[in-house]
Amino acid sequence: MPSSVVNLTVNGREQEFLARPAESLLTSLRDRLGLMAAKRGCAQGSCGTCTVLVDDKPVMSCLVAVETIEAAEVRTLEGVADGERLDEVQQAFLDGFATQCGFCTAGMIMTAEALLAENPDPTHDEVVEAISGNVCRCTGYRAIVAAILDAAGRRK
Amino acid sequence: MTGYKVIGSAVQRSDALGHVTGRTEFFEDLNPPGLLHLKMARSERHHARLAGIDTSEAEKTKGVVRILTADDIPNNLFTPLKLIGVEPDDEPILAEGTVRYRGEPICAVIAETEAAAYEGAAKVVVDYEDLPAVFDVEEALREGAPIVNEHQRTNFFTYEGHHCRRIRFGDVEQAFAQADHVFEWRYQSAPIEHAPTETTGCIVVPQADGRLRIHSDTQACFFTLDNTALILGTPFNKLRIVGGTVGGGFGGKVDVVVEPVSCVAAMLTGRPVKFVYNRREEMQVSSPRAAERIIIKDAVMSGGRITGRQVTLYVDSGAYARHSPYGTTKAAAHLPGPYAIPNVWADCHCVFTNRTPSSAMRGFGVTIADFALESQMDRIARALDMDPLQLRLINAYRDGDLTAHRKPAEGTALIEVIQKAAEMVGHDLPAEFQEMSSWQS
Amino acid sequence: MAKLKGRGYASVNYPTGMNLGGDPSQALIHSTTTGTFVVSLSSVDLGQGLKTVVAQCAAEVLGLPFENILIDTADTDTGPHCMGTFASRGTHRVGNAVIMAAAEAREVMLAVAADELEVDPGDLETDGTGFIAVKGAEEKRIHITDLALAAHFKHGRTISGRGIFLKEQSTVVPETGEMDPDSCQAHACTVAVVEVDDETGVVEVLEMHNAYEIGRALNPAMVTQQVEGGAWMGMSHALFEATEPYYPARDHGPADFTEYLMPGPADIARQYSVILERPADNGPFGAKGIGEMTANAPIPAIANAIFDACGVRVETMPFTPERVLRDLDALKGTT
Amino acid sequence: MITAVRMPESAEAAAEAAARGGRVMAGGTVVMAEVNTGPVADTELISLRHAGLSGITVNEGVARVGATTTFAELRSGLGFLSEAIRTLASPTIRNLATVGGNLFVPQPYGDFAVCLLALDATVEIAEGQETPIAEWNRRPGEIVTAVRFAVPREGTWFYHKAMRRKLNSAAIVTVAAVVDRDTVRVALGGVAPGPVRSPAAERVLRGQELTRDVLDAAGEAALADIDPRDDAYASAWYRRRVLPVHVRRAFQNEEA
Repeated sequence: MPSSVVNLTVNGREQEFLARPAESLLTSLRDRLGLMAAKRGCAQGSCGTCTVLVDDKPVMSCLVAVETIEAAEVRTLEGVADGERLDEVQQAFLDGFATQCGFCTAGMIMTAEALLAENPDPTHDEVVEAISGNVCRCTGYRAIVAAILDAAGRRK
Repeated sequence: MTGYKVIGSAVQRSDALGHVTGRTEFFEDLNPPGLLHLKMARSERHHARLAGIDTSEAEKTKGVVRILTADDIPNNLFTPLKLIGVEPDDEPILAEGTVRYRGEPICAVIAETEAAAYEGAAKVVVDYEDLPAVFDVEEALREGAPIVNEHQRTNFFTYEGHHCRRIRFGDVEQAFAQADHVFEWRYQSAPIEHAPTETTGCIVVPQADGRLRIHSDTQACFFTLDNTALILGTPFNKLRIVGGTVGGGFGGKVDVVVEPVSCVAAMLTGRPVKFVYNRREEMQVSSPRAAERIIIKDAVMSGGRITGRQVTLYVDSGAYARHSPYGTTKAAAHLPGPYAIPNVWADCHCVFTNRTPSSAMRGFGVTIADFALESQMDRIARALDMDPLQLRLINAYRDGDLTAHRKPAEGTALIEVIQKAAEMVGHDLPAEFQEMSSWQS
Repeated sequence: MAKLKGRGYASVNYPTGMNLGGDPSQALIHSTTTGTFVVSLSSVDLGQGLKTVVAQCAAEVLGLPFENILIDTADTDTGPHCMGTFASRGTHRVGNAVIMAAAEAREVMLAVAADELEVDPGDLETDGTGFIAVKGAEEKRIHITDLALAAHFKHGRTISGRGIFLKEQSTVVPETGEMDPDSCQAHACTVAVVEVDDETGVVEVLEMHNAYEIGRALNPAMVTQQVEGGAWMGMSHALFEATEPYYPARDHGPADFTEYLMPGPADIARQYSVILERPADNGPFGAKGIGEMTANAPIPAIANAIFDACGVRVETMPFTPERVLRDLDALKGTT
Repeated sequence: MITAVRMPESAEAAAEAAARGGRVMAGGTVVMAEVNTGPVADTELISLRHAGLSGITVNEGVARVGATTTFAELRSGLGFLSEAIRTLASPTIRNLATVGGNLFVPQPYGDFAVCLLALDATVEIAEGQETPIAEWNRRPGEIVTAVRFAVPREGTWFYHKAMRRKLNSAAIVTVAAVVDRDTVRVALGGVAPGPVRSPAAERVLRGQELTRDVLDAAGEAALADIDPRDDAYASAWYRRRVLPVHVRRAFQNEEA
C-alpha cells in the first residue's frame, strides 16, 4: 500500500515519517513517533482522550488524517513539562487529585492548555464548556474543573 | 487523634505524576515489531443455528494472515467462575453451532493491519437459521419459552438443586397476616455499560522461551491467567500477565474475553497479537451491569416497624452465566437492606435470555437492589405519613442483630450516617432519634 | 412552566470483600540495600488508588516515610497471587496482606537495629522519618539506609516479610441462604435535591449531601475522589444510562460516548460530603471498602427526590425525561 | 480500505476529484470516525482541507460562509450564531467540524443545517450554481463550496435546542427561526429524517405578537410538519410530546 512521507513539528522537533493512507494523527503519534500520552478511547471523536494541539488548537487527533496537515505544529502532553518541571496545569491536576485512572488526563490537560492560552482567566462555565468533549468516567469532573481554574490562578 | 503518621493523611497518589506527564504505561502503549491485529466477525442475530461459515473471501483479503474458528480453540467451552467451582461450562470462546446473542464472536480475523482485519471480518459470510429468541426475564421463565443455553438446560441458573438463590428467615406469611399494612411494588433497571474510557484489550507477545507474555488491562491478573491457561490447555507457567494499569474498570475487565483468543492467535502465528475492543464493541458487546427486576412486598405496622419483607429478584444474565450467578448470590446476601426485619423471604433468579451476557459491575447485586429497597422505604414512609428518616431509624440494623443470612451484625453505623445526613441538610430529628446509636440496643 | 424542587433520602450499607470469602491476596516485601522497601504484588490498581493506600499501610507499619515504599505490581512472574480488584476487596484484602508482610519485615528490621545499637529489640521505636531509635534515648539511633546496608553487607540478613489475607470460604445453605458473605459493612446516607421541569420531564440534580461511614479513611483525599466520582456515576445511572434504551428490544443501542448518555461537566451537582469512622476489627487500620458503594445511595435518593418534587414515582431506571413526563401526564389525567 | 487521500487545492480540482468517485471529507469528524473503526467501501478520500473553501465574508448584510469554515471560526465570525454553535458538539470538535460537512450529517445531528433552513440560505456548488437549501438535494460527485444567507436583523433570530445534556448532545428538538415583520421562517431539527420547515407554525406566527397563546398555538401547529423517530436520545413519542414546549421556549428566551 502506498505510504506518504509526512513532515510535522511535534513538541518543537521536526519529524519526518511514513504514514499509511488515511492514517490518523493519533496513530502516527503513537505508532510512528512513540508518543503515547494521547490515548485511543474511541477513535471516533466521542471521548477526547486523544486531544492534542494542532497549530495551537485542541483537536481530537483520531479525526485528523495526518497527511492533510503536512508541516503543522503539533503539541502533545509530552511537550508540556519543562524537563522534569511540571507546568501549572499539570501541577494543579497533581495537587488537586484530579486524576484517577489517568486515561482521560492527557486529553483534559491539552484541552486546558489550549483554553488557558486563549483565555488566561476563564470562568467556571468557560472551563466546563472547554472540556465538554472530554469524557471522564472516574472523577465526576469537579476536581478537573477545579484544577483548571487553579492552574489559571497559578499563572497569574 | 489516631497517632498514625501516614494513615489518614492525604499523601499524593503515587500514580498521578505519570498521569499528568503522559508517562503512565497502559497496555496499548506497547508496540512490538511485527504486531498483528485481531478483529471479530460477530453474530448479527439474537439466536440462530449456524448453518455455515464461509471464510474464503475473508482469507483472500490483502493483509489477512489467518482466521480462527471454534476448532482452533483447545478448550472452547468455559465459564470464568469455574476457578471457584461454578458449573457448567456454558460459553464458547468462538461460536460453535449456535449463536445466542447479537454480537457473539464467531470468527477471529488476524491481519497485518487493523483495517485489513476489519475488512476480513466483514467478508466472513455466515449462514444463519434463526431460532426463537427471548429477551425478558419473566417470559424466559415461562413454560414453553425457548431454551437460551442448552448447557444450562433451563433458562435459570441452578443453585444446588434450586431454581434460584433463596433466603428463608422467619415466617413472612405470618408477618403479612398480622401486619397493619402490606405494600407491594415493582422496580426495574436497564442494562448499564461500564463505559471505561480505555476499552478492554490485550497484546500477547510470544517469548524466546516459548512462553506468552500477555499485556492486559484485566482487573485480575491471576484470574485471567488461570482461566486462559485452562482454555488453552497449557501449563499455567506458560503464561505471564503484565498489567496493573487500567483506564477504568468498574468490574468490566474481569470477564477474560480477549486474552484466550489472542493467545491462540499468537501461538498459531508465532507473532505478537493485539485484540482490543473498539468503542462499539465496548458499548454493545462487552457485558453490562445486568438489567434487574425486583418485586418487594412488605408487612408494616402502623408505627413504621417493618415486620416482614418478601423479595422476588430477576437478574438478566443474558446468554451466558459469566459472573451473574455470583452477583445474584451477592444480591441475596444484601437483602433485606440495612434493616432489622424479623421475617425475610427472597427468591433471587439468575435468568438466561438472548441478550448480551451481563457480568460484574461496580456493586452488582447491590446497586439496583438499593434503588428498589430505598424507593420502597420512601413509599412506606409516605403511605404512613411518616418522616422518611425516622422510618429508617426505627428499622435500622444495629450491632448484634441477626441478618437474614444469619450472621450477627457488627460495626454497624447506619443510624449514625442518617443522623449526620440529617444534620447536614438541617432536617430536624426529635431527641429520641438523635440519641439512637448503632451500638446500643 | 415550573421547575419543581424536591429532596430525597436514601441510606445504605455495602459489603466489603468478595462474597463468601475464599479469595486470598498475598504481599511480599523486602528492603533494598539502601532501605527502600519494595512491596511485590500482582494486584491491579484501577485508578481507585490501591497502590497509594497499600504503600501508606506499609509505611505506617514499618514506621518509615511514605517515600521509602515502592509498590511493584502487577506482573504474575514477580508478584504473588491476588484474586483481583473487584468487590471492594482491594484495600481490605491487599491492605491486610501488606500489613502482615510489613510487620514481619519490621521485626527483622528491629532485630538488626538491635544488633547494631546493642540494645533489646523491644526497646526500639521508629519515628516515621527514617530513624530507628532507642525509646527514651533518641540520640541513640540508626537511619534505615545505614541499617539496610548493615543488614545486607555485615549481618547477611534480608529485611523482608510475607503476608497473606484469606477470609475462609463460606458455603451457602441452599434451603435458607445462611452464609457468611462479607468481611464488614460500610454505610452511607445521601440526600439529593433535584429540580423537575414539569413540561419536559427533565430532572436536574442540584445538590447531593453524602454522609459516609467507612471504618477508616486511609487517605481522605482519595476517599473524596471515590465519593464524588461514585455520586456522579450514581446520578448517571439514575438519569441517563442504558445500553438498550428500548428494553427489552435491542434497538438503538448506543455505540459511542455521543449516544451513550452520561452527565457531562455542565450537568454535575454540588456535592457536600462528610466521612465518619468506625474502624472494622478486620480492616487494615479499620478501613472498610468504599470503591463500589458510592454509586448506590444517590440513585434512590434521586428517585425519592423526584417524587418529592412532582409526585412521580419512578420505578424504572434510568429516570429519563420521557418516563417522568409520561407519569406527570398520567397524574394530570391528560393521557 | 482507503488506499489514497487526495488533497485538491481548488474548488474545481475538488469537484473533478469528486466526480471520479471517492469519499469527500471536510473536517473529518464523520469520515475519519468510520475509517478508523470499521471496513469502508471507498478506496479514496478526498480531503477538502486545502481546497481554499474556508472563510467568512459579509457584504451588505449577506454572509457567505465557505464550506470548510469550521464552527470555531464561524462562532467568532458571526456573533448571532454563537448560541447555536455553543449547542453543537464540543469545542474540540468545533475546531474541525465544518459548515459544509454539517449539511451531510444525519439527524438528530446537523443543527447548523437547521439554522441554514431557517435562514433561507442558498447552497453554492462547485460549478458555481446556487440552490435554495430547501430545494437542494445532494448529487453524487457534487461539492458544496459555500452557503450564503442574509444576516437577520437584531432581535429577529431565534434558536433553541433541547438536549439530554446541557452541552455536547444531539438534539431532542432544535428550533431555529427568523421572525420579522414580513418574514416568518421556522425550521426544526431532531423531529424528522432531515431538518424541516414548519409552514403550519409559520402560518400561526405570521403577523402576530409572540404572546404565550400564539406561541402555544404555533407549537401545536408544528406537530403537523414533523415525522419524528426513535433513537438513542429520545423516542418519537417524546419528541412529539415536547415539540410545542420547545417551539414556545425558542421565542420566550427561557432556559431549556
